[in-house]
Amino acid sequence: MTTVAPAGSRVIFERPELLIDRSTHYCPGCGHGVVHRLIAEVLGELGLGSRTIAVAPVGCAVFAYDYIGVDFVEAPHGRAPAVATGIRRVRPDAFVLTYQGDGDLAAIGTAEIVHAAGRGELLTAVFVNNGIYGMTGGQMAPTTLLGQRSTSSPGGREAAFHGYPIPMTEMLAIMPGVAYAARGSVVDAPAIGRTKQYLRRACEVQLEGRGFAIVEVISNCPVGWGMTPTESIERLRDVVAKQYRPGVIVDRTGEG
Amino acid sequence: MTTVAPAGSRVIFERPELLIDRSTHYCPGCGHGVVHRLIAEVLGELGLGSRTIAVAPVGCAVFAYDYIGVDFVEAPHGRAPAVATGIRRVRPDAFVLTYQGDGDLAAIGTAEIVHAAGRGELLTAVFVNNGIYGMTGGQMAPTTLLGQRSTSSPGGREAAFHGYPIPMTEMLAIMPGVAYAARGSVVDAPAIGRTKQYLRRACEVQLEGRGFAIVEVISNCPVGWGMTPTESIERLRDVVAKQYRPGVIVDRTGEG
Amino acid sequence: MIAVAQDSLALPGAELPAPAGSAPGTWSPLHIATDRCKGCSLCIGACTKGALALDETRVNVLGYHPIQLIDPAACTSCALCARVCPDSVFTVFAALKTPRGTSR
Amino acid sequence: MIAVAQDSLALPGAELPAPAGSAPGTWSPLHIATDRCKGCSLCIGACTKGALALDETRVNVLGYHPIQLIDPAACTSCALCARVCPDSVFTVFAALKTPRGTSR
Amino acid sequence: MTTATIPPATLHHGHRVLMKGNEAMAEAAIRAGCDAYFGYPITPQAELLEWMARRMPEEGRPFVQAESELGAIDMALGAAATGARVLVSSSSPGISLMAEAMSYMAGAEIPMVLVNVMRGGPGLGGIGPSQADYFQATKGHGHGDYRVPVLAPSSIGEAMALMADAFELAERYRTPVFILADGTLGQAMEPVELHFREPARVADTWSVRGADGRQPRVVRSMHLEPEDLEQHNRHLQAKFAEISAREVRWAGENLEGADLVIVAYGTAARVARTAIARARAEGLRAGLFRPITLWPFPSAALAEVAARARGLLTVELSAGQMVEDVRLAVEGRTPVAFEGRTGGMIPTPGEVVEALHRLHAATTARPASATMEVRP
Amino acid sequence: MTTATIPPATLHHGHRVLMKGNEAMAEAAIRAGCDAYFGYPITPQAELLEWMARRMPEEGRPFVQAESELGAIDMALGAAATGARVLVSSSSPGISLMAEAMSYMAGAEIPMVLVNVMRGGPGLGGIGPSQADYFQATKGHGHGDYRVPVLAPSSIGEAMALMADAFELAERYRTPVFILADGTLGQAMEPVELHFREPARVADTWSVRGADGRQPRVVRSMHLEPEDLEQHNRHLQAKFAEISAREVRWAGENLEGADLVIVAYGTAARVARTAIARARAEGLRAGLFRPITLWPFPSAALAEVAARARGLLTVELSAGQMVEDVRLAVEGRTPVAFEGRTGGMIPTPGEVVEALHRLHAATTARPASATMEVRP
Amino acid sequence: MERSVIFAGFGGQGLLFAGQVLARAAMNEEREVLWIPTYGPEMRGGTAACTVIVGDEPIGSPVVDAAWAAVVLNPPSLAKFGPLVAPGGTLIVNATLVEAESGRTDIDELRVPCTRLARDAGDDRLVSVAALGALIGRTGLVGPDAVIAALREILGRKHADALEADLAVFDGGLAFGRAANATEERLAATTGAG
Amino acid sequence: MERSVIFAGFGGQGLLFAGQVLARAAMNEEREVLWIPTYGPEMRGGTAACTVIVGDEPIGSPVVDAAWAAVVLNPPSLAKFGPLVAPGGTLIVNATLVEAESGRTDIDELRVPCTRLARDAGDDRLVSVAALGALIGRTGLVGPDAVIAALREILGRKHADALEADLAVFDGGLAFGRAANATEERLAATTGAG
Ligand SMILES: Cc1ncc(C[n+]2csc(CCOP(=O)(O)OP(=O)(O)O)c2C)c(N)n1
Ligand SMILES: Cc1ncc(C[n+]2csc(CCOP(=O)(O)OP(=O)(O)O)c2C)c(N)n1
Ligand code: SF4
Ligand code: SF4
Ligand code: SF4
Ligand code: SF4
Ligand code: SF4
Ligand code: SF4
Ligand SMILES: [Mg+2]
Ligand SMILES: [Mg+2]
Repeated sequence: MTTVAPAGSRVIFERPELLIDRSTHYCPGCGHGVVHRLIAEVLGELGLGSRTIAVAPVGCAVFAYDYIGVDFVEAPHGRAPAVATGIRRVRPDAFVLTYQGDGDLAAIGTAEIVHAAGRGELLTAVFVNNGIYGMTGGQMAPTTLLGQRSTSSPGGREAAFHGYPIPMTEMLAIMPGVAYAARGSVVDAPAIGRTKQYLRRACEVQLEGRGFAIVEVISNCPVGWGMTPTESIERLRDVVAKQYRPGVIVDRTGEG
Repeated sequence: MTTVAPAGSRVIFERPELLIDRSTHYCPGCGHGVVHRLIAEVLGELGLGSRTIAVAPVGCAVFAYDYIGVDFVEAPHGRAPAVATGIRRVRPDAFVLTYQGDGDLAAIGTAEIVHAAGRGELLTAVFVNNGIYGMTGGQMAPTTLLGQRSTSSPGGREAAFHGYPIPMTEMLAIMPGVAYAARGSVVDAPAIGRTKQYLRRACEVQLEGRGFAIVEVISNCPVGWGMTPTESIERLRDVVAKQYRPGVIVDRTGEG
Repeated sequence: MIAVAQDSLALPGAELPAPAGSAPGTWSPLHIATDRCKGCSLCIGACTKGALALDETRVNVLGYHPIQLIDPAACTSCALCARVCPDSVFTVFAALKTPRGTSR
Repeated sequence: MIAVAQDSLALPGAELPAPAGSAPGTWSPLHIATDRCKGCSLCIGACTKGALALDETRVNVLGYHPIQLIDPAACTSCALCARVCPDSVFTVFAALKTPRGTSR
Repeated sequence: MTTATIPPATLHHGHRVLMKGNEAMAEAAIRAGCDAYFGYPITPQAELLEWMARRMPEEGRPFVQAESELGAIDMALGAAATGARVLVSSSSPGISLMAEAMSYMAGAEIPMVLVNVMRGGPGLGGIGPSQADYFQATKGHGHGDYRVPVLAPSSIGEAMALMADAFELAERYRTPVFILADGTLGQAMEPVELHFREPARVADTWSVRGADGRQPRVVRSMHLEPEDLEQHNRHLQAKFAEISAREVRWAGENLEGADLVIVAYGTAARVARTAIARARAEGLRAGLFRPITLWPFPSAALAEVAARARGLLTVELSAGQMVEDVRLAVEGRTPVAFEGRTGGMIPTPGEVVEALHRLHAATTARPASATMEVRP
Repeated sequence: MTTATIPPATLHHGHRVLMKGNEAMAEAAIRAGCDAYFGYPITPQAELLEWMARRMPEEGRPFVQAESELGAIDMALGAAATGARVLVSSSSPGISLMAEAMSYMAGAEIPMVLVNVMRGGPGLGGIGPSQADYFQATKGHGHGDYRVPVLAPSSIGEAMALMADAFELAERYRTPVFILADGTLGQAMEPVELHFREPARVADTWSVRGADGRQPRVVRSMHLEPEDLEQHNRHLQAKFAEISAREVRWAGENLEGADLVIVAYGTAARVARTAIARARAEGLRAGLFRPITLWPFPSAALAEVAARARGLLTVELSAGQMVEDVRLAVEGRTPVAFEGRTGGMIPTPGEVVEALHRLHAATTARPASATMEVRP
Repeated sequence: MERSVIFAGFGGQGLLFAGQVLARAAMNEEREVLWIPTYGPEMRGGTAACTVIVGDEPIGSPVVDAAWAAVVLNPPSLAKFGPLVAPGGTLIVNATLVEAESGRTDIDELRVPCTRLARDAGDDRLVSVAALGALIGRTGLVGPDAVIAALREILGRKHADALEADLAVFDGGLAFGRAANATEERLAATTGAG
Repeated sequence: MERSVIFAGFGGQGLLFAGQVLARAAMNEEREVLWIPTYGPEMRGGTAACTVIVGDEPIGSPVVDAAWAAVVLNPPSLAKFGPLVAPGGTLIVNATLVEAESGRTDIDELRVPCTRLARDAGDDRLVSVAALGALIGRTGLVGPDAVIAALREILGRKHADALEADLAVFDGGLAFGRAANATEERLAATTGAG
């Protein structure tokens, strides 16, 4: 997107080039938009746009390919890490990125993410955890918090009946193939800035050939949570971030 | 099996009643036989034979139902924890036990075991880790050690090509739904005795309603490893047990 | 009757029109792609200067009341709004506080 | 010609025959279900008394040389052999070391 | 979207209420004595799962949102192996994932009801209504020689009634049963007269609940000795033959003296009904043959109807699947034309009327040829 | 069991070697330029994976033993979406697990070759040879309206030759292709003349390898707007029609003047060949019609052959699946009988000869009826 | 005789709800009815629509060749569904958001200031209810009492507060539709299409 | 003319290997051949079997109604495959392990002390090779040189040490088979079955 800068005025912030200039289908206030922008920024800054092959999930972000201007493959629900493994193995020169929601990655796709991580597959995985199945209408996800209501846990999630929230990234982080794992959030501008740094590092880790890298981003789903965007951001800060604490979870890149 | 005791002689050891008196299809020296016997002993000692519903895997132990005298359901490959969840939910009075190999549990069945554990499903899971696909002819399993040869890693497992061995039980243990996780072995009589204690505790944990319990048993597969039974036991002791260390991995039963 | 807001038509490569929401003739540190705005208000919460508000008098092509810069003078070009906006609605230019350079 | 070993026919509830491998008339602390033995030798390794060996002169119904107690006198009824045997071949009785009771 | 306008407490037998298809099927299952539900969200089936999420706990019965469709169907396998009455639902891509377990359940003879609220494919496709999983449901879903009864409702009321029938068939024949509905049936609301029915429970002699004194039982599909597996297959085939002989269902409308017979099920049959009314107004003697069991397909009945007609028109929300069974039923004795839309599109009554006119022209103008041009 | 007696270095073009079917197919794929293999162990296919585990690294090409069949097929989807030539293999239960991804690949038009070394089902079944996944491969595997070419070799040599053809078809039509082999073909060893062939690579305009200056591409099967999805389905159907018109393959033996024609593929066709030799010796004028493409099924050719015959006998290692396509092809104009064994059993030549005698008697004694008694 | 109404507009405009109210009203009159949603490609946001078919026999086809009436609340909906109204049918247009006209001369096109009507009656989000009122006022497809009963049934239990606003907005729309009836010429055959 | 041989015995007795050696020998003679294993239900342990069919045209059916010859190395195999030998066919029985006889009078049944022959030649595990030798000595299905070449090809590269033992055992079996030929009366039509 070309902008006409007012005379004598420096651009502080602009839409990254790799973010296609088109309005998204996401609901007002949805965190996917922020994560998309961060990915576009990082890929642009690292000069990876021309050699990235990204894998889209099944979830609200299935349309990521309409917004991020790189080559994409659409994976079946949950299988993005397997699809990406196939790409990685036959295209050693490509930069391979997966994008998945929490239903996609932490439920149906559990085996695929665990084994891509276990193999230390050279992939950068972006995991947008909004604690809900957004696309299908707000059902409980594996990461839904205890007590949280959803269309499939209408009385709130109960451990004894629905099971416990699964700390997916911590679980993956114990595997030696995982070179880097971090958790960011979209709660406010500073957090978004840190999330961008995690994403950037997770991309570099792949470029350095160090192993599997994953960045979980805790995000909001105002519609699935039945809240206004502002309320959803408050909940993200006050409730969700207390359970899924942002930060670097493991960094094995110093070891090699 | 009735035995005729020599006059005046006490029985020190005999085949447990729940172990059906029939020769097994297992290869000479195979650890599955020992694990079967321990399960039969523990179920017998706890008086659970009449209300146990066990789930057989796909793997050499698919025939467990021919040897252990309790009700059984045969699960599709890897799905024993899902099958057991179904049983658990509709039969609250039943004692539910799963038996799986490492290909079954740690490869194709990853999602099912992670989520049964995540739900804290009241199940007792027996996980026989022999580091190989025994039934299908000795291919690499997720738990195969680095350097180990198999029919699908003929030059030995290499991390960069085949990925790292997955510490499945440690991974499961981080989930709050897991009340008890331990690793035993069949390497010698004392280890077998400890394994039996783990199995017994994992059964009690279910009876006490505390959550998901799993016992991994590192075991030998002489045929899959291309060794004599004796050599395979030596490798189990000298190599495998050094990587997959026996012991209690987590015990959350004190917490509640 | 309330008019439907019409501006940057989201054509790739199209030039941004004059910043919306600012009085004609005044310069604004923000370019706002009004018809991509979904009125979520997250930028309003992010702006520490209270410089933003929804324009309740208009509905854009997506059916939302779009954002507007109600107080251009207060804007410090901190870009907090832009960083939290899920729809990348904003382009932020350095504030012209000092005639010779940028404010930060 | 070498005979095919035939003994406890693995019928559920069948009574065990006289312990195999012991000289006729002598008492043995082990009952061995010979035709379930697969000759894996793990029990041999487990027996600290060296009391067990494969009977290379016979092949059982499964096609293996079965185990035999070669030194009944050395056997302490420790049951280590029984605990490691994957095929639950052994039944172990307390050793009759003292006429009045059991050894442990 | 859950309509959530109907409190279950108001769902009294005999009342007339406005219900969404997905929710109506769910409630019908509950009233049919469904002991457990396992599912995974997918459009356009999600409201069925959501209704169960709310109602099953109210009834004190298990509901589990599984980690995937594989998890759901395998939980169902386990629960049903203990003799419980189990429902699972999904939509096309999710149903594909259940192929292996369905083959297991058919092999192990485990009763269960599986609802497929079909959407447009192939692949991720779309979320509009479709009937393009006909082949899958009736023939080739899982591996091996097996068939399962497939019931195809054409209205929400019928979907509710067939739910009880499905459980009954499942248990009588120890088999999984498919209810094949399309997105329209799942998403639409219609007034339904509530006539709930709970099939009687029959004590079974095969399920596992703990041996408790009797011989231990095994619910299994493995028979490693080929002779045994063939024997088992013979038994299964005999059962399939019995179902084929006894459980065929279909409905006819305006068949008396009908020259042109539309063969259609589900939503396509509703379009056909409207089209037939119009066509008759325009002077065509058209009637409707509506299979209710897609397997066993009502071949004999159709052959009889076809023998009195000049031509058959198969209408489907697919590129042409059931039309193969129609052709097999008539074996060239009556011309068979096809009209279908795909990808979430539904043929309009006008299109079907046109197709009837074309068939009429073709079957009167020139000698009948067995297969008509197929479109699209 | 890997025979491991053949060092690949000795596999020279033109040589005659004794090879196991699974291994021969694997080596043929390598020589056909297979860029990557993804698989998961299962009997009776395991040696194919094992051969690849050894040979692909030797060739510097990727081999991945996936975490499951789902993993394997989805890795294949990813690799093939970048334009790589990809092989996957499995056996019946594993193939069932691939239904969803196959539908995705058909929808997204991704070329790939999938070998099914069929075993007895349903469910876990057994490990003996079978042809009971015919319906699955030719009709209803995944959801939605799609078909994939299905090649059925009948000898190890033919399996090797068809491997190159399969890649060629896959790439020419941008479609997954099935090679349908049964356990016998996978497990047997036969001498084969080595005639390797590597289909030429055609630059494609759709695969993703990084945009690098051009417009970014998406390989996808989703088309959420029903109009778009229908448009896409029309395109797919046109492609299927083209394949049906151009790619039909079959072989005939002793068809000249044949009264009784056996229709059989794969291992069943070999049994049929032996039976026909005996039957001819006993005075029956029997011939063999052997479909090589099961989809597209050689209906027109068969109809022509059938028109000159008194009766058809379909022989399968199943309870009767291809026989439906046979009946569809002849539409009642020639009687069709069936002879099959299931669960790992193979009909013996003697049984087939007897069936020929029965067919002979039935078609000479009484007026031809369209469908013969089916057994078992 | 089956009469079909398409409701279409932005996702947040309450279309599916208005359609449900109409369906329930029809059922309250002991008629047959079918309500069926169609999602736009975006699902989240974007254009949404539903069809309600009212008749005296069980409803046949869920798709219609042409609509007896359409209610369009945003510009894309006018473009998409305007042409689908049967000759002689009714088109209710949300004049607040839609400047364009269908350009058709063979239908009864009524421009309704939905937002204003809704705001005047207390809640400017209830545009669909205003439009529904106008439709009923204009066509008399179902009796207003049946609609009011439907609103009470649907909202009464849980959303008593919302109910009052909905009733008021419906009333405003109804009055607008009736007034238009009274003052404007009607095309001859407004009920002729299926 | 297709000639089929079934090899059957315990899993560890080397049957599949003996079958492969025969198949390769047939190929060395430029004949057509098919080797096909059949697993017993246990897969691990238990009874294993394979069939080798030798002919001059490409082999048709992989299953045979009756076997031209069978080599049975343990008692269950005798029970299962003894009856499958075609009238006039050959049955090689491992006399070391099998006490029973087939009871058939219409076939040529040769009892071979396989373990002793194998031990005498240096490795008592090579029972299958001994049996193969006896089969060839008795029937001449393929030339001994083709078998020896096959053994060299299969074992030569990697298992040179094993090769010597195998050759010796094969020789012993061959001699036993030939001796039986020379000294015993043969039934009239030993080659008449398919
Ligand atoms: C096999 C299969 N099962 C289910 C679905 C339906 N489905 C679409 S998206 C989705 C989950 C979306 O949740 P998540 O991954 O958390 O993404 P979000 O929309 O929340 O970003 C599901 C279950 C599907 N398309 N395919
Ligand atoms: C869906 C499916 N895939 C593959 C197989 C083949 N298979 C049978 S057992 C097995 C793995 C056995 O390994 P493991 O679980 O470690 O058990 P073990 O035999 O070593 O005890 C496999 C892959 C199958 N039966 N089903
Ligand atoms: S449903 Fe949730 S995740 Fe999906 S677009 Fe809307 S807010 Fe975002
Ligand atoms: S293959 Fe391995 S695991 Fe299987 S029975 Fe033999 S030794 Fe045991
Ligand atoms: S740039 Fe900063 S001050 Fe200006 S509007 Fe945005 S947030 Fe407010
Ligand atoms: S954050 Fe973006 S989309 Fe939301 S109101 Fe502000 S400008 Fe509009
Ligand atoms: S009981 Fe103990 S001493 Fe006796 S044989 Fe067994 S291991 Fe040896
Ligand atoms: S451990 Fe058991 S099976 Fe092995 S040799 Fe000893 S008795 Fe026999
Ligand atoms: Mg989510
Ligand atoms: Mg294993």
